[in-house]
Amino acid sequence: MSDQKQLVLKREWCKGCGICVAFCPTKVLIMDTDYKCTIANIDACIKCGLCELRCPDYAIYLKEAQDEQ
Amino acid sequence: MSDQKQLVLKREWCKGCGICVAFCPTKVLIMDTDYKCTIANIDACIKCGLCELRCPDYAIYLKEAQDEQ
Amino acid sequence: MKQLELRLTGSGGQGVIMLGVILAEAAIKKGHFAIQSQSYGPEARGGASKCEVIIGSETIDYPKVQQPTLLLALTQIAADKYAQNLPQDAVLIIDDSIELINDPGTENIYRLPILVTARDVVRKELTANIVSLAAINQILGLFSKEELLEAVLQRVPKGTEILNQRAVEAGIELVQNHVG
Amino acid sequence: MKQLELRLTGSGGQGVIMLGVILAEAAIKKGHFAIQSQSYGPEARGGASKCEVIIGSETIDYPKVQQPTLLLALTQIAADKYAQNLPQDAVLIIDDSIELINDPGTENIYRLPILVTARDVVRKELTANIVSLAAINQILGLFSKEELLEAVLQRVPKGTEILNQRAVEAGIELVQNHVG
Amino acid sequence: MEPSKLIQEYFRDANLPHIWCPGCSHGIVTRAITKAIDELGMDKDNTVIVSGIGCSSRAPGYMAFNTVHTTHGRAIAFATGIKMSKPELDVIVITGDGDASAIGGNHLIHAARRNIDLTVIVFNNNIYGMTGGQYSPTTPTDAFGTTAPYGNIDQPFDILKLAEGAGATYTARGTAYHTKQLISYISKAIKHKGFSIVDAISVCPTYYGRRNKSGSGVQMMVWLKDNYVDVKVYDKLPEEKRAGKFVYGEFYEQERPEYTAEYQKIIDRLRGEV
Amino acid sequence: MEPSKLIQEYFRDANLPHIWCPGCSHGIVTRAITKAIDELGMDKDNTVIVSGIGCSSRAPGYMAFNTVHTTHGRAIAFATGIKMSKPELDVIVITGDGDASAIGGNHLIHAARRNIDLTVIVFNNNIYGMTGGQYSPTTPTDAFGTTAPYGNIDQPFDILKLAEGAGATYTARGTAYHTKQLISYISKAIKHKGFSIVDAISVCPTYYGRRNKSGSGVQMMVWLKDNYVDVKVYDKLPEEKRAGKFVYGEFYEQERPEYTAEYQKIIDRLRGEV
Amino acid sequence: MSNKITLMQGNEACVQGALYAGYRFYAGYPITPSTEIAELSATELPKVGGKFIQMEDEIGGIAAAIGASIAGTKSMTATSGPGFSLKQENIGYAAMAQIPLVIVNVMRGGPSTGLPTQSAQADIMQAKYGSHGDYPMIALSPMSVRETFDLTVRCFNLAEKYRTPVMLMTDEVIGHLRERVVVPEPGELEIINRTTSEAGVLRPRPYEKQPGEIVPAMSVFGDGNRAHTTGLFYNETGFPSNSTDNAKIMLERIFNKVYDNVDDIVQVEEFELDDAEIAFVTFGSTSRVVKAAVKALRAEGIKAGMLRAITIWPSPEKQIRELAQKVDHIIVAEQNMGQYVREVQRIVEGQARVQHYGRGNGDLIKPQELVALVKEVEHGTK
Amino acid sequence: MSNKITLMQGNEACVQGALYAGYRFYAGYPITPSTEIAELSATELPKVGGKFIQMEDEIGGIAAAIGASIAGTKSMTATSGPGFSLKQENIGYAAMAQIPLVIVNVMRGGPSTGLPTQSAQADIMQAKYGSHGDYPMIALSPMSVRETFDLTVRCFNLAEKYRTPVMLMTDEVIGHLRERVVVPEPGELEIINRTTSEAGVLRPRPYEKQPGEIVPAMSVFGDGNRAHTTGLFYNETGFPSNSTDNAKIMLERIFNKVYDNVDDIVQVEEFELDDAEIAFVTFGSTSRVVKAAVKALRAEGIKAGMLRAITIWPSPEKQIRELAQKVDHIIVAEQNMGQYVREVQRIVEGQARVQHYGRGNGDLIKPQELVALVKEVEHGTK
Ligand SMILES: Cc1ncc(C[n+]2csc(CCOP(=O)(O)OP(=O)(O)O)c2C)c(N)n1
Ligand SMILES: Cc1ncc(C[n+]2csc(CCOP(=O)(O)OP(=O)(O)O)c2C)c(N)n1
Ligand code: SF4
Ligand code: SF4
Ligand code: SF4
Ligand code: SF4
Ligand code: SF4
Ligand code: SF4
Ligand SMILES: [Mg+2]
Ligand SMILES: [Mg+2]
Repeated sequence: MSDQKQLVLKREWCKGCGICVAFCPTKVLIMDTDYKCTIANIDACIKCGLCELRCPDYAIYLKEAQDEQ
Repeated sequence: MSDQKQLVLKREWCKGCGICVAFCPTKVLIMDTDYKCTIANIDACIKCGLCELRCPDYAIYLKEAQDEQ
Repeated sequence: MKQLELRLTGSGGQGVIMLGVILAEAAIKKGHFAIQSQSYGPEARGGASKCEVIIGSETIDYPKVQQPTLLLALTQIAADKYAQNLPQDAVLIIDDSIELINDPGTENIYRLPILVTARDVVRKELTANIVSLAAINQILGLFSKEELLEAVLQRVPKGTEILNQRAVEAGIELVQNHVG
Repeated sequence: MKQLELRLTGSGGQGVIMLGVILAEAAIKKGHFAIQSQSYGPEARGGASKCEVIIGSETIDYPKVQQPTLLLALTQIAADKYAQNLPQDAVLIIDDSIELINDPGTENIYRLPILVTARDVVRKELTANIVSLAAINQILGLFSKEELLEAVLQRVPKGTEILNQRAVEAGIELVQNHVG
Repeated sequence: MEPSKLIQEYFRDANLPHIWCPGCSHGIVTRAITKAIDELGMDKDNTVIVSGIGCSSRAPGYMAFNTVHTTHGRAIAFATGIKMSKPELDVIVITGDGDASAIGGNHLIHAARRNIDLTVIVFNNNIYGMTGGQYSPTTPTDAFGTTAPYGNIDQPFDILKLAEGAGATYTARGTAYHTKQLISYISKAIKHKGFSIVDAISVCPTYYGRRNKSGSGVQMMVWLKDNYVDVKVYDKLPEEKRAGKFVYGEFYEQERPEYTAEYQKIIDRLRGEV
Repeated sequence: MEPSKLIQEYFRDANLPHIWCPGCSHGIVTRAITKAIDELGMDKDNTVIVSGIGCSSRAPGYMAFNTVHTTHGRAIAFATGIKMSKPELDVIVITGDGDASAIGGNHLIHAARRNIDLTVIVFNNNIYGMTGGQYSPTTPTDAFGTTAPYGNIDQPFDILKLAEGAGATYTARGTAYHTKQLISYISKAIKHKGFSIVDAISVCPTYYGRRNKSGSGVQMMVWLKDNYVDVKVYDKLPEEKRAGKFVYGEFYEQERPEYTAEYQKIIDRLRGEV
Repeated sequence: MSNKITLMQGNEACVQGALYAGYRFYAGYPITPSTEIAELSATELPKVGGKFIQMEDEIGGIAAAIGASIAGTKSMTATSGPGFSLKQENIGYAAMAQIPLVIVNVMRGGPSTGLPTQSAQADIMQAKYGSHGDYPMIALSPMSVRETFDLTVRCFNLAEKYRTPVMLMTDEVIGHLRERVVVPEPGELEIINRTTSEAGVLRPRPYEKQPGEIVPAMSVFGDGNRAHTTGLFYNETGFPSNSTDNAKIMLERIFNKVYDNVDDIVQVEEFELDDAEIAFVTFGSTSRVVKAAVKALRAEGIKAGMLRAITIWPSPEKQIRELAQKVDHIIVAEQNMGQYVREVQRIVEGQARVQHYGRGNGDLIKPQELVALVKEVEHGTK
Repeated sequence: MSNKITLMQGNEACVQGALYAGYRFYAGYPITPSTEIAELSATELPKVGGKFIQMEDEIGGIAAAIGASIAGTKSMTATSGPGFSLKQENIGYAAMAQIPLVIVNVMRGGPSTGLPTQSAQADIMQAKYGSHGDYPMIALSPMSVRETFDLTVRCFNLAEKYRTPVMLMTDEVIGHLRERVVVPEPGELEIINRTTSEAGVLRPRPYEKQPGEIVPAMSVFGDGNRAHTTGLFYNETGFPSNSTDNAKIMLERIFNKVYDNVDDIVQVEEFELDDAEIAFVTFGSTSRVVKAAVKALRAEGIKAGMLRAITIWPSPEKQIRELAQKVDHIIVAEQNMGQYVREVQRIVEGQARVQHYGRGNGDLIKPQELVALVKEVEHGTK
């Protein structure tokens, strides 16, 4: 299932707090020079959803495959 | 000591609730026909002070002997 | 009908307010205009309680009694406070336990044993208001006995009908026996 | 002295209010009249922050900037909001990261690398306000460098004196190096 | 006939007899407070009595101290200002169940939280007496009030649990019947440094009694006698004997920094620094 | 880029991004509420979100339910009226530590006492965020606030103890860091019939963080992670390991007659009698 | 069908009127002399499926009442002086958020705890100005028990029609007076209910007035409208706006819905004004005193008359201005130290002499006092 | 000694003025835009042995402040709109019980939560009428930071002198403005302290005015005076009285102590009025706008002037009446929908045209608007 999920960053909503970066268990995310979140290492993503759970700004989330249709 | 005390009724303050009468351990007090407290049996008084303690209107109390001076 | 202004006074628990309400209701039933008001106050607690009724054939504007047609006083405190400066022709009804310390201003005085009657004749102290009611009606001739009874029974608690009927009878008698 | 009206804008944490306060204090020290005000608002949270300073030789009546002598904008959002309809001769200072999307109304524009200078030259981003202050002073010629420094040092936290001195120098240089 | 020495000393006897109804136990509790004060040998000039509005809150008018009759529910807040401004004063709050726990509930819990050295005596008659018998936050479930004509569906506060949950450091309950114990709790509460509260169970024969067919003042006092047990006794009672019983006694006592003393430390620190 | 399904479904995304500061965890808690609602499969049309005033109380404006932004401290009282008038609605109150326990303290304890079926989520950041960082009733002793420049001398409320002392029938605490647990507590609180409260520990990096040198939002979240332990774990910890620890978890749960249901019984009784 | 005639108390008439108007929710906190309104509501509401709740204080009372109204139920709260002061913040909320609500103030002697069992009319200016900021207020004041009934119905009607809080400003005299009342039959008085949004429709701009609407239709909780309510300045979406331009529009809206409709809202009674040479302006219970005085004066051939403000806010400006053209002297009789007189003075702009008569000590003015006063005025001594 | 000159914020000046006046107790609850007054008080009071307490709400704030004043400490509480509404009940208490107290309202955009960070002057009528019942109110309004300092001192002086609550009605513009201030030296401004009862003396009639007293001396807690304070009507003993005769006397006393001393209390500024043909009446921050406008008009030869109410309550009736004799047209400029204008209209009694200019949306009036308005008036278009 979780393979079907896709990590999405809605960058315009990101306020650059760094929470997702700090708590991503597999260091998928980094802060870029604009102080916003960037997906740096998607392959490491285990689709745990912790970033979505704790992003205060709803700027990062896992999209279900069926959402795509 | 307690012999020196004197039971005093300040009748004009008595509102006739009957509390002193009800809880006097030795039945010293009665309600009269005007629905006010009356000292009916002073000899039975053991100067326990319960009437004073519970009279809501401060109408009955034990006066110390030295108060008399 | 000239406007009647009644002031009914006593102490907190004596039911003078109920008395006034019954009077006003009887008057309305008869097609009159009537209003009733009372004095509220923490001092009503234990102190004097006052109820006013005004009855007339037209709308009643000013809501307070100014020139009492009748004053009822059931307690000494109430009498001390209200039984003075009454209009010359006012009816003054006082319980016979009361001593008038002020000049009431009227000589039309009914000194009636209302409280004793309630206690000893009707055998229920709380009916002093109904005894008074009947006496007032008897003196002022406002309602027929039936009208009065109807108004009383509409207000008093169920189960007390006979008691209150007795109180009405007793009140009537008090006035009939009264020697002015 | 003609009344000077300065509007200083940026984002919440950039210290434009402190900038305004220091300017106003320097002016007062010099015997001028000066007032400072700022826009409050929940929207200041994250959004644009605005500080206004008016300096003159007489009492200042109207407390808000109407015809800015100078506008400083440190962020894009601030520039978008305030860098328009300026008086023809107004000074406009913007950080060089900003793109002007509106017609500012003036051509007297200083596009200065303030933020980068604070970060890379002074090595403390938070000094952008002091860099700006020095630049403003350099352009308007309000105070001597000593006067300015005195005003700055009176306000900044202890231990940051040297840092802020560097910021002042950097700000002056920015203008000196500026090619209009 | 002159009144007793206690009354002469601690009451404004020119204002007596008081306004309370026959059989109202507010008078008993008021006397209990002065008795505790007398036993503690407190200075009247340094004692402040603050009340809100209600039958109970009429008490200060009769008491020969520095007295303040404030607005409904605000006694504790006024008292907080008095105590802050002059911590050397002993400040006692007299309040009703409505005054303290309905409209005044917020001030109660916050004063408890701060542990400011006030002594609050709640004249708890489980009803709004002064306004004629509406149910209060301490009216038992199913009891009647003029605004609970079909029986009260509210669950009552245990004022002491509430105060404890908020941070009070001394809590006790006495009753108008168990007067001696009441006096001793009040005495301990006054001595306690910090926020103390005594839930003083009082009876209102006029409104609570009449509506709930609890009878006269005497009958209500008998009810207190029969239904309240000392918490120490209660704790030892077998489960089946506890049913329907109410408890009086001391419930909670703790030492914690007192508010005005903590504030004084700030002042001293700042002044030391100068 | 479109927002997530959850956001699209339960948020008024036209009003997003929200007003909260970078790193403010109010956004995390708000999402947690919608997540619980989603998991419970609740009907948006039958769900009401009521708030007072504060940063936290801005949440309803972003949430796609029946929403009411009331006056400071009064959310629970408004919610009481809403629930009484339409008991079939699910009413959730979003409030801050100041809104709920300072100015709103009285409504909180009385709603708890009545056991009315409201779910109160306190966004507890231990500070008045909206007005710029004054200490609140949950600010720890010795912490700084703009009105506690020398360190706070107040002792903080444990909001759950307070609510329990007042009569609440479900209490739990979660944190913005322990988000999954928080969601499950909110979910249980909503399902609970009666007054439920969740103390949701949130962080305010802008005011609390800055004043108390607690660092950024990330650092404050790390602090939550390191210092909060599950009450079940805590209870098993040896005394020395408990020091300085804070607890999250479920604290109290009880069945008691619910207020609007009890009221309905009166109506039914009266109507039956007619 | 013949109407029922009964002896009814003022406070009772308020409750009966409210029930007649479809009232289904009461929240409040007891206070003399308004308490009977709570007590009777507690008794009567559940009989009709309505709800009563005694809140922890007056603030909770009005808050819960507003909440119930937002959810869709006709609500009322009643109080007296001190409680009225406490409710002020949320009165402003209801005005701002445009929530229908009836607030009853049975006035008593003040300031502060004052004389709780005496009557007064000293909260008249507070009714209009008691909350912070600019907002319009509608307030009615009855002079009799029957009128208490009628005006309570009218309060509900105006509240619903204009989406705004409306006050019934009565006093201890009327609240506690028992009087002969001819009870209106169902259908006899008009009942207005709020216009509500279509069920199931999520409006993007729920505060946008649709053609023909006096105020935008209200959303109903549970009906699928899911709107937002706030006490911040909001725009037509219902969401907060910091724009001062929007604030200007909004303020004008909440003012205009009242002031554009003064003719609908303002109600007065004119008594013996046709040929009057001296006139009283008054309201509420004092009107009874004035009426008695006017009758007495007329009996003596003195041409006195009375203009009674039934709607006290917005004030009957037009009627008072006309009156000032007609008479030389206006006496504003009220049970206070001089409140409504200031409004009358303002309106009259010197076109007639305006004088206050009254006091705030709880002692009802007597007709003879007014008769004597008029005679003094006639003789030029006052 | 030369005075210190500094850049000071309005809210800071309030605190500094209060400290100058001997203020030693603050209790309140934070609210924008008044919060700096609390914050600075928290910082400064303990330095001088005073106390600050943040209460649970605004009601607790004013209650604690009154309590401290009763006990003998000069006290202040500050707030804005919503909090001002909540304090109303206890403002009436302080007036009734005759307790000195300074209440600061830094006005913001309303009604309700409104526009919390914008400025307004829409609580002006509420200052006078916000609490129930009849009571007099003294309220001052500063137009600058230095004047905030001075008027705060004056508020304390008036409060102590007349044993009454006094309000400082400032607003967000002045409260948050930083301005050049010449700080008064100690001794430069007059400080008035309450007259207190002799220590150790139990007065049987503590509310009986002694010869030469404006108000009866206050008792001090701990000094052996042991008096009683209540919000009920009380007689000279301080104990409650139900007598309406007594209530009349008492009400007159609390009114007369203010109204018999209007000349002492009322303070105005006249600017360019000598030969003015058109005049503004204004107060507080709007005065700065008006002043700028008057200067601009004068520069164009138009004879405009300004009467500024520094004391807004009691209103400067005499000065306004005189003004109405002098000019044909009065424009009342205020940041609201029309409040003080009603008071001016009332006083003017048609002797001059009175017009309102302002709005309540938080958007400061600009001098040009007033200039344009005057020109229109001059040309007869308005
Ligand atoms: C603000 C305000 N609300 C309501 C009242 C009316 N009121 C006076 S006392 C009281 C309740 C008193 O109950 P309690 O505190 O239990 O005292 P008791 O009379 O029972 O001793 C109420 C509701 C008031 N005076 N002020
Ligand atoms: C009656 C009233 N008093 C004060 C305020 C000012 N005020 C607004 S929000 C707030 C405190 C908010 O703190 P909290 O509830 O903890 O929410 P947070 O902002 O921290 O999320 C205060 C004091 C107000 N709006 N209304
Ligand atoms: S889903 Fe988990 S692993 Fe993937 S980026 Fe988010 S936190 Fe990291
Ligand atoms: S948590 Fe959200 S707002 Fe914060 S950095 Fe990550 S994506 Fe951006
Ligand atoms: S002192 Fe004791 S024994 Fe004597 S009368 Fe009183 S209660 Fe009875
Ligand atoms: S207890 Fe007191 S008031 Fe009651 S009957 Fe005895 S003496 Fe009288
Ligand atoms: S009403 Fe009740 S509480 Fe009040 S005095 Fe009477 S008995 Fe006591
Ligand atoms: S001020 Fe604090 S609580 Fe408010 S949005 Fe910012 S971080 Fe969050
Ligand atoms: Mg009680
Ligand atoms: Mg908070």
